[in-house]
Amino acid sequence: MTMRRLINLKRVEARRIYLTYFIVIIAYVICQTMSSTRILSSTMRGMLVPICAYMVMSISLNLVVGISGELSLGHAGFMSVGAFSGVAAAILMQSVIPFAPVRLALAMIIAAIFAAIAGFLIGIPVLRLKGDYLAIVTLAFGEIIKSILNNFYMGMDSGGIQFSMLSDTTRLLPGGKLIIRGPMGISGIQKIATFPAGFILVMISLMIVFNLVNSRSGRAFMAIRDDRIAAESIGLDITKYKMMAFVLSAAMAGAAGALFAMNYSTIVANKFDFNTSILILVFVVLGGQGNMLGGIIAAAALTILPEKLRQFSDYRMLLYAVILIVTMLGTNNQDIRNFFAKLNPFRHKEPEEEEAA
Amino acid sequence: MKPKTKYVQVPSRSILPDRDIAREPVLECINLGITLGGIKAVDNFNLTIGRTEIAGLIGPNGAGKTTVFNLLTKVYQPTTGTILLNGKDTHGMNTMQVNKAGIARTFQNIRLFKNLSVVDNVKAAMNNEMHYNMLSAILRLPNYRREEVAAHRRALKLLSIFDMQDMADVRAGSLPYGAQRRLEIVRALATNPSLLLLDEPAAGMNPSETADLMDNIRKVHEMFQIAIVLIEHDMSLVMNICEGICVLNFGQVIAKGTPEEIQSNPAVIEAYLGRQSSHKEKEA
Amino acid sequence: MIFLNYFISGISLGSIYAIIALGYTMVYGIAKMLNFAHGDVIMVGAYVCFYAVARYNFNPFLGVLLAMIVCTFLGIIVERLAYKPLRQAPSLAVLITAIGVSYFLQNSALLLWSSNPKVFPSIIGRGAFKLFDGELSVSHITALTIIACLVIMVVLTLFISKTRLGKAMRACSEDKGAAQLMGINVNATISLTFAIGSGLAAIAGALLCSAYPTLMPTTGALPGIKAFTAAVFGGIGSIPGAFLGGLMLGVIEIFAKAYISSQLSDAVVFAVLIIVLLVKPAGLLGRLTQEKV
Amino acid sequence: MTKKILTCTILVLAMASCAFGAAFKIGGTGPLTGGAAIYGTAAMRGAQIAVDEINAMNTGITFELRYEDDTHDAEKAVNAYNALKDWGMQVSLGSVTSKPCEATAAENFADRIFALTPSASSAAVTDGKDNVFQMCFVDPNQGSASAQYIADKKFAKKVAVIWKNDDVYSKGIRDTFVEKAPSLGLEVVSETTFADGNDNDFSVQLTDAQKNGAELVFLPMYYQPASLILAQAQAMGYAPKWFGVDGMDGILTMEGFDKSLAEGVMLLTPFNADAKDEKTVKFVAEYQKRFNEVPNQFAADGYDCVYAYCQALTQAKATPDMSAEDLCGKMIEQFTTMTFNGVTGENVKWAKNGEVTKDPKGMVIKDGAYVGLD
Repeated sequence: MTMRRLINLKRVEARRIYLTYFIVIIAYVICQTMSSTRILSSTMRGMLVPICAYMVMSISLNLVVGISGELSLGHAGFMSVGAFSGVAAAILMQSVIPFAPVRLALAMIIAAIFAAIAGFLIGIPVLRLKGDYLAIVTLAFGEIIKSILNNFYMGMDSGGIQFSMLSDTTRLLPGGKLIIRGPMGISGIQKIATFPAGFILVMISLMIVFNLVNSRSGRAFMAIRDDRIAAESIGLDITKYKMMAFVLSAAMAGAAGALFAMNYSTIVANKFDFNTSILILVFVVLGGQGNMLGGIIAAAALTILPEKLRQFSDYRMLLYAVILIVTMLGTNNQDIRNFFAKLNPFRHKEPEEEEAA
Repeated sequence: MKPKTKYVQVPSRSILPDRDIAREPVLECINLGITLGGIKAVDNFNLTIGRTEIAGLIGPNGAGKTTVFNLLTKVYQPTTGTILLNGKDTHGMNTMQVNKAGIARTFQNIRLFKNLSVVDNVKAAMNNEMHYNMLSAILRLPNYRREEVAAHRRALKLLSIFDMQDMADVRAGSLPYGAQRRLEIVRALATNPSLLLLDEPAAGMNPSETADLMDNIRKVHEMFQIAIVLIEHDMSLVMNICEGICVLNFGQVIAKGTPEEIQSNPAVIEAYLGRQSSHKEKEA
Repeated sequence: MIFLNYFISGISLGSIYAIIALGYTMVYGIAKMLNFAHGDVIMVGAYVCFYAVARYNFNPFLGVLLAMIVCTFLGIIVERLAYKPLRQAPSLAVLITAIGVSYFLQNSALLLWSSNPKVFPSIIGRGAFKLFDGELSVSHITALTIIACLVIMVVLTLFISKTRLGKAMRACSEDKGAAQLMGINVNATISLTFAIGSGLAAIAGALLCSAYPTLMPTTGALPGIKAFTAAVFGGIGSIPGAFLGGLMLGVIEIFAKAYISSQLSDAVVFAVLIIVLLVKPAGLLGRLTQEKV
Repeated sequence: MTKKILTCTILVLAMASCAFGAAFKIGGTGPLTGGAAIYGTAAMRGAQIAVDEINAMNTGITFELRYEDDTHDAEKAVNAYNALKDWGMQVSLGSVTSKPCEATAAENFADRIFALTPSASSAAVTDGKDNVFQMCFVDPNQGSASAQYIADKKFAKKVAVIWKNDDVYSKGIRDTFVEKAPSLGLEVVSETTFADGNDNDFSVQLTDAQKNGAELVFLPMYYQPASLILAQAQAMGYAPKWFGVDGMDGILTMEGFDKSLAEGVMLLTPFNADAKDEKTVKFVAEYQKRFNEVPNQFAADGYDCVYAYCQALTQAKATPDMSAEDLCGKMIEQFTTMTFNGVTGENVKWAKNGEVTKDPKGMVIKDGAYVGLD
C-alpha cells in the first residue's frame, strides 16, 4: 500500500470541475469570435446550437446514468416534450413578448417544467424497477410519448387554446392557428435559438450538476448508485432521490429540446425516437459515465463527425459505425487501455479495484 | 400497543446487564422468524438488548446470524414475530425507516460507496440531519455552506475516532481492507443510531488490527453510550468485548448468557466450540 | 368470427416477434448483453436467403440453410471482433458497441444491396388453411412460424438442459467465475451462444420476410426492438418466456389496433408492457434474483 | 459497378467544368442512407443524368451537381444544406423529403438561395417563401384531386383510407381527401392508420375496410407498405378497387414483386416510366443503363428539376459568375412566368407561391404496366 495509490479525490474532482468550466468558456469564446468574423464555415456555424443542445442532453442523461446509475433508453422523449411545449409556448407568446431572447428563455423554462412533469409521471412507475427492466420501460415511455405527440393537435384562436387527440377536432375561429398538427408537428417556427443562449444553458446545466454533486442530494444519488442496500441502511430515501435525479434530468432535457427545436423551422415527434435516445446514451458512455467533460466533448465530436465524413459520401455512415465501435473498444478494453496508458507517462494510474469479499 | 407489558412477559432477557435494568431496552425481538425458500432460516428468535449493552451474536456458519441482522434492518420482512425498537413496533417499516428509528449496521461483505471519498461516505450518512434543499445547493446559498461546513467538521471528528481523518479525501474503494471495515462503522455511526449492528467487523483482520478494533469499539461505546450487537467468528474478540452473548444454530437460539456462561454451556460446546476449535486457529 | 380472425393475425404477427425474441433472450440469458444488432443479423439472413432463392433459384430450404451458415459465421466474427474484447468492460459499453455493429450492418447492407426494397419470395408459398368454410384462415407461413418457434424452443431447452455444452452455457449464465473454475471455457461458450443466436436470426429473417415480404436494409431494426420488448415482456433470459411474450405482444398489438385505435396501438402495446412489468417486475416467466446481503 | 460509373461521371464532369469554364453549382439534400434512402438516391440519380446530358449538349449552360445526405432528418438536412453553402451552391434543389425540406427551405429563404425541390410536397415547404418552388404536386392538391377524380369517374361511393400516421406526406394527402370527399358524394367508411414499427401487419386495417363495405381503398402512402397491403388483401380474399398517389409509383419496379397483385390499381401520378414519348424513353433507358433499375417518380422529378433550371437559366441569360442572390431574383422571375415540358408533365407552370400546376395523369396498372385511364 503506497500512498501514491490513494488519490486525493477532492483535489482531482475540483480540478476536473474547473477544467470543465474553463474548456467550455474557452470553446465558446473561440467559436463565437470565429463565428462572428465568419472564419467558421456555414456547416460549423449551423451546428453550434444543436451541439449545445446535445451537450445539455449529455449532461442531463449523465445525471441519470453516470451519477444515479440508472439506464434510461427513452431520454429523447423528454427532449420531445420540451421541444413541443417550448415551441408552442414561444409561438403563443409571440405577440405578447416581442423581444426574442426573453421569449426563448421563458420558452425553455416552460419546456423544462413540462418535461419535469412528464419525468415525474413516468418516474412513479419506472423507478420501482431495476436494471434492464428499467431500461426497457424508459424505452417504452419514449415510444409512448412519440406516439401521443404524433396524435396531438393544439391550436389557438381569439377564444384561447384548444387541444384534441387522434384527429384535429379543434374548431378554431377564423384567424386562429393550428400550432401542433399531429404527425406534421410544428411548422414555421421562428428560429430564435442562438449560440450564446445555448452556451448559457450548457453553463447552467453544468452548474446544476456540479453543485448538486457536492451536496447532500448529489451524495445521495451516488451512494444509491454505488450500493442501494447500504444507502437504504443509512436512511436514504431511495425513491425520493431517484425521482429527484430523474425529474431534474428530464427538466434539463426539456430545456435542451426547446433550444434544439427553435433552431429549426420545423419539428416532428419522430425526430425524438429511440435512435436519438441511443445517440445521447452514446455521448454519455463514450465520454465516460459520470464524466461531464467527457460527455460534452463526445456530444460535440459525434455531432461534428458525420459532417466531417461527408467527403466519403456513401461510406460516411459506415465509417461512423466503425469509428464508434473502434472507440468503444479502445476506451474499454483493458489491454488497449494499458497500452495507451504506458505511452502516457503523465497519466495517473487508477488502482485496480479490489472486490472485498 | 403494549410493549411494556410484553417486555415484562418475555422470559428470556437473560443477557440484559444490570446497569440498564431500570431503563427500557433498546431492542426486543419477540418470536421473530422468517422462512426463506421453504426453510425456516430463523425461528422463534427472542432477544432483548439493553440501552448500553454490547452483545455478541455467534454461531456456526449458516446459523442465521446475518439473517437476524437483515430482519432487524428490514432487508427481509419477518414472516412471524415482532421487533420493538425503543418500545415501538417496527412492523411495516422499511430499511430506511428503521435506520431513522435508530438502527445502523455494517455488512459482512463490505458495502461502501466505493466511488465516493471517505468523508463523503460519512457525509452521505448524515443526509437526514441536513435540511437545505436542492435549490440552496445549486445556488450555493448561505444555509448550504453553513450546514456543509458543520457536517464536514462532524464527519472529520467521527473519522478521527478511527484515526482516519487523514484519508478523508481518498476514494473509499481504494482504501486498504481494514480501513474499509472501519469506515463502514464510522458511516453507520454518522446516522446517530441507538443500536449499532456490526456484521463480522474483524473478518480478514490480523491480530493487531483486531486488537485496535476492539479498542475502537469500546471507545465508540463509551463515547456514544449506545447498544452494539456484533456478529463475529473471532472468539477472543467476542469473549473480551461482549457483556452478553446469544448463540444461534440452525436458526434457533441455543444459548444466551454472559461469556463465562456461554463458554461452559454444553449445548454451545457441542454445536460450536466442541465441533471446531476455529477460534484457536484464527488467533494463531 | 372477426375477433377470431384478429386473434389469428395477432398470433401470426406474434409468432414472428417470438422467433426473433428467442435469439435475443438466449444471448441475453447467457452473455448478459442486449445485442441490439440482432435485428440486423436478421436482415442479413433475409438478404442471403433472398439472393439464394430469387436470384440463384435455390430450393427455399437450402436458401434458409445457407442463410443460417452465413449468419452463424457473421455472428462469430462480430462476437470475436467487437464483443469479445469487451468481456470485462461495463455492460453499457457493450450495449453501445452492439449499436455500432447495428449501424455497421445496416450501412453495409445499404452499400451492398442498395436501398431499393426487394420483395421476398415466400419460402412456402402464400397459401392458407381455411377453417369454418373459409371464414377463418391461417396462412401456411403462420403455421410454419409457430411450428418453427415450438421446435426451436424445445430443441433449445433440451440443448441447454441435457447436453454438455448446454450445461456449460447455463453455468456461464449463473456465474462466469465459477464456471471458469469448473474448467468451462467461458469465452468459447459465449461465442457458441452468439453462433446459435445468429443462426436462429437467419431463420427468423426468412420467416419475417416470408410473412411480410418486403426487404430493406432497415427491415430488421424495428421488429428487432419489438422483439426485444417481447423478450422482456416474457421475462428476458427465459426461452418459453420469449415465445409467450412474442405471441402476447402480437395479439395485443392487433387487438389494440382493432378495438382501441390504430393510431395509438404502439402506445397501448408499450403501456401494457409497463403494466405487466409493474405487476411482475421480471416479466411473465422471468426469475427475479434477490441480491445477497 | 454503379459506384464506378458515378465516380467516372463526376471525374468527367470535373474535367468538363474545367474545360468549359465555370459551371452553375447546383446542390440538393436527400436521404442517401437510412430507411428513406431510396427516395434520395433516386432523385440524386435523376438529377445527375440530367446534369450530364445538359453538360454534353453544349447549350452554354453547364452544371456541377452535388448531393448531400440528410438521412430524412431536418437537423441533418440543415447541416447538409450548410455544407452545400460552404461549397458555393448557387441554386438549390431543396430537399427530397418534406420535413427536411421545410427546414432547408427556411434556410433557402433566409440566405436568398433559390430552391426547386423535386419531391418535397408538403404545403409548409413553400408556405411564405417567395424563392422556394416545387416540382411535385403539393400534398393537399393531390388529396383533393384524388377525391375529385374518384368522384368524377364514379369509381365508388364508399371509400376506405389507410394512411401512415407519422408521415407528413401521407397525412397531408389524407387531410384534404377526407375533407373534400363528403362534398363530392364520397363516404369515407373506414379510416385506419399505421406507423413506423407497426407497418408489417395490415389485417386490422383491411378487415375494417371490408367490414364497412368499402368499394375502394385509398392509399396515400409510398409503395413499400402499399405492396404489403396488396399482398395481404389478396391473401384474405378482399378485392376492392385500389387508388394510390404518386408515392405508389415504383411498385412495379420492386425486385421480386408479383405484378399480378397490383392488377387494377389506379393511381394519380405525373410520371410513367412506360410512357412512349421520346423524353421518357430516353430518360428511362439512360437510367436503366447506369443503375440497372427502372426510375421512379423521384428520379423523374430530380431529372425535370435540372432541366427546368436549365431552361430558366438560359432564358434569364444567367452566367455562373453571378451570385446566388442575383440568381435567386432572376429565377423567381423566370419560374413564375415560364412554361416547362418535362418527363413529369407537359405545360408545367408555377404559381407565385411556388406550387406547381401540371395535370396529374390517372393511371391504371394492367398486365404489369401502366395504362392511361383517360
